[in-house]
Amino acid sequence: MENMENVGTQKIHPAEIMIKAMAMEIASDDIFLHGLASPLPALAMHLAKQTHAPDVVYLNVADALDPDPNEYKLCPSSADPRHAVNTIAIVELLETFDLAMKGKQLGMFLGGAQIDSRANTNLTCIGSYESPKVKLPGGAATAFLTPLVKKLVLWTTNHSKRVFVEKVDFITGLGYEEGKDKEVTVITNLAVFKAGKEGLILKSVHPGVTVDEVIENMSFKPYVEGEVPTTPAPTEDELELIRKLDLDGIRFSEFKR
Amino acid sequence: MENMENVGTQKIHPAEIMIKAMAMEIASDDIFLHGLASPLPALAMHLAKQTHAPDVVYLNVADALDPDPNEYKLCPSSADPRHAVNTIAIVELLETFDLAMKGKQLGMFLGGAQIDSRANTNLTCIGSYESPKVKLPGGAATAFLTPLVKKLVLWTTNHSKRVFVEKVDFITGLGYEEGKDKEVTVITNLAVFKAGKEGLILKSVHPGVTVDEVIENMSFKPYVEGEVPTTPAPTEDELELIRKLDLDGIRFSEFKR
Amino acid sequence: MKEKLVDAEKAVELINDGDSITFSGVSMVRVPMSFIREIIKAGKKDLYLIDREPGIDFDILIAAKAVRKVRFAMVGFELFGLAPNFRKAAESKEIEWIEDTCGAITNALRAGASGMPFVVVKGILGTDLVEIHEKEGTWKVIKDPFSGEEILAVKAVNPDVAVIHVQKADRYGNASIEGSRFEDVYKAKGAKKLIITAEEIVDTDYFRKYPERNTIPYFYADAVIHMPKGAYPTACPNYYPPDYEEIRRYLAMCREGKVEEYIKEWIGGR
Amino acid sequence: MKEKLVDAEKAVELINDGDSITFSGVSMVRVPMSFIREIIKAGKKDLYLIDREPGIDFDILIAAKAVRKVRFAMVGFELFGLAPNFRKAAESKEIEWIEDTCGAITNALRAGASGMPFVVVKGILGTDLVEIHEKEGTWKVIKDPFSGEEILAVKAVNPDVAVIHVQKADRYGNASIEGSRFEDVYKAKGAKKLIITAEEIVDTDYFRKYPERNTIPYFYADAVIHMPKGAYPTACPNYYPPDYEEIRRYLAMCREGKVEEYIKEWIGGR
Repeated sequence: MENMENVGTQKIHPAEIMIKAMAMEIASDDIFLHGLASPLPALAMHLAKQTHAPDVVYLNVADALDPDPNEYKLCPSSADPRHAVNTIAIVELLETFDLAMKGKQLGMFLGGAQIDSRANTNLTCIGSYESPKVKLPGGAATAFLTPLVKKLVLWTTNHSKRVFVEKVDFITGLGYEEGKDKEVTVITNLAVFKAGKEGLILKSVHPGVTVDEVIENMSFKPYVEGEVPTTPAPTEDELELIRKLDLDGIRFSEFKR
Repeated sequence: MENMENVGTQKIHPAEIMIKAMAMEIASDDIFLHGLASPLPALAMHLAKQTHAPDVVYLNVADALDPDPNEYKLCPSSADPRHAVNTIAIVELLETFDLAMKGKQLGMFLGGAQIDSRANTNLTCIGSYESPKVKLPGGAATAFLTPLVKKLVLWTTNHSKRVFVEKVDFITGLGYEEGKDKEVTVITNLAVFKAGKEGLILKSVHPGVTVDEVIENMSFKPYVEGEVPTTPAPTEDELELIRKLDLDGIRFSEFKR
Repeated sequence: MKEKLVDAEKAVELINDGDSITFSGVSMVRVPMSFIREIIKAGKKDLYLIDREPGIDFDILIAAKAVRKVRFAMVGFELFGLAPNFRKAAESKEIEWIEDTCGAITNALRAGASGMPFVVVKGILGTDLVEIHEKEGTWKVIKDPFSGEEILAVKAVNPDVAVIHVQKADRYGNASIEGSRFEDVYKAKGAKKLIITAEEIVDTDYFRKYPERNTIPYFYADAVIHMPKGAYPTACPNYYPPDYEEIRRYLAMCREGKVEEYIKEWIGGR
Repeated sequence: MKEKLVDAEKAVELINDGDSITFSGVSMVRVPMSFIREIIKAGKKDLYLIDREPGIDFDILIAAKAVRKVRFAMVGFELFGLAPNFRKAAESKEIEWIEDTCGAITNALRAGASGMPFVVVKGILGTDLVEIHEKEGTWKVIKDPFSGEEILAVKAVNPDVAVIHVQKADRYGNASIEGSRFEDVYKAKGAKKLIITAEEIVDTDYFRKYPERNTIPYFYADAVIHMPKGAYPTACPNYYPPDYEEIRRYLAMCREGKVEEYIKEWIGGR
């Protein structure tokens, strides 16, 4: 599953395809937040801000507004104080939540241990809540933010039948909600989807990945229409940016487990 | 009505008697707040803190915790930034209100344009709310704090039938509330009262003031039992403290109008 | 970050006739007086002013006939006396007014900043203000769903515009309030539009060096105006104290029936 | 101001078996680890731990059998994996647990700091957490008394004890959190008892010079303890980063079934 692409002389890792895909969800007028355990979103936010979305408001779980990309060093904990380097302001997570409650143009990256065809997510438990087979870490901000954000970007580095299930064991987070000003994107190590009335709509497959491979690794059928484009890979300059922010290669951690 | 007392070689003004009486309501375990237009309470809080109540938490409408008495200079506006001199912390008024809601040992000084026998106060309007004869400045924190504080100290520099009325035109603030952990004191330019089941209980008359004089200037009868003591005057040291904090004599302003 | 630095004439266009507005500061401290002068100059009308403990700002805007309604916990000049133009307009019903109490209006502004539709507040029950606000639709006595006890629900306040005077801001809207903050941070974050006036325009590096001093981050601001002495004659902590003599002069002229003359001079000159 | 500086053995007596406790920090940042060691040393039992996004603090206290119940929005070690002792105890029902969500638990703590009995929060409706908390009595779906819309009421959380690690404090309890504050200020102000642990004890003049840095004024504190490296192996901003190797070592020993050995060594040494 680890498809390495060549751009110029450099190999491209699926992590980097995902980072680019995440960055493309960010517009300059957005406010974006990333939480704990979020190396890919953190890099995507930096990438977007340094390329097509210079005015995006960058907020993170280290309570830092717009950390300095020239001094930033991606660390294993997303709350690491080094993620607040040269920040312009301390913005408590609660203040970001207040922005969500006020209906501001907030975007959020969230993971999902299980994701269903409506892009509902489960981060609470495998099995029942009362007697779980696996007690997962918990949904963090998922239950609160998923109904409030304008852009919800779900991601998983484990595109599989175990993650893409017919019905989540527990609804920790809400995905697609009809009639709501909320765009739901799902980005995996194989593909990019949008959530809609039809279910998960396959928007692109990563370089070297087939549509069949994407579908075979899901417990439900995504909606596929016509020719599915290839997810754009980062350019050489973009790769350089990503690598400078993450000299230790922490972006690959989620792929090693 | 301006009774000047001699202590040593210095004349004592009713303002100073009132400051001393106010200070005596403050205990070391209290948290005390003063609001706008409160020169006498401000001086009383300093006096208490420098004498019998060194640990009282001093909060004011300049959002300052424990301003430095050695640098303090009483100014016409109680929110003057000079009332925050060398403060230990900025404490927003809302934070003091939070302390009140949490049921902390908070004390507050409040004025009253009208005060009745239960120590209910009116700061809203003379006449009806809809068509007031006089629109008063408004109760400020009165409605919110009077039911919450543990010590309510009301003051007026105009002990008169106009202030002490049978029934206030508008209940801006609650005075005595049976069964509540709340001590209500009324300090005037003539006397000191406590509010109780019986109504206003005359506790002391200021030096040179007679009990008759106190009663004649009220529209209702206070409760008087036995010999009424004289309100203690500040000592020479206390006067010195007061004068150092208020070199411009702002404590007399309310008496001049 | 987007450029937000504009001149006052441009920023005042953000205000529409009929808007609800709140200003920074209390009484004679950090009130955005220079911007209020611009509001009067621009001939804004029918404003609904909302604040905890205002003074000259409310009074002079009322005198300038810019005001339809006021909401406040107290309006006055402390030891200098009542607010003459407010009082006259209220008693003669030239303006509408609703009296509030500090603990309710400040919590309503804080709730507004949090995006909460309402907030519950202790105290107040038993006073005559409850009936006034239940009629107005701003408060409601409800039952605590957990304890069953009666408590006051206060509807959040999100003014159309907040005008906040600060000591330091950058051209993008990062703003630092030094010393007493009152409810100004909540006002700024809860208002639909935010106008920052600042004693000094500093480089953004100032905030990178002292991020804790950034009390209102840039993304809240719609306009930043460089207004040295922008709170005068009220105080700006660390910059200047209130000019009590000027405030007394205003009051004296009001009492002599010369408030229009005062305003004319104030709008014209400096 | 009263002297509050005590040693850890004295301060830990403020905690009773069965108490609800919240700690400062999130994940691997500014968690009061040195004080947590004291809690384990003192053999405290049946604690009810409440936090937004805890990690090693919850996990090690659970391993040490000090815990009866936990409430959290997420417990884990981020990229290093699940919290092994929490997971085992939760799945085997050795402890009770209730999952929360960041926006509810942080607002519950903020409401606790404000003295409000409850607070209303948007979002959340439609998720399966609602039923869990309605059963627990911590949340309730109510009608907004003004708009009539459904909204979630969240009961305030006022823990029995908050233990907050800060960079600087004076002996009276004035405390300065530098950098990210998370919900620590609300935790401190809402808890029934407050224990401050500090990297440095500074003179009160520090706060007189920088009053804005006083994030938790003295009157909230019940005890102050000088604990340099008091957050280790988690980070303390401006002082030290997380020691990721030490945290991995903890996890490795847990996975090898040697957590008791780790705790023994930790309690004994330093």
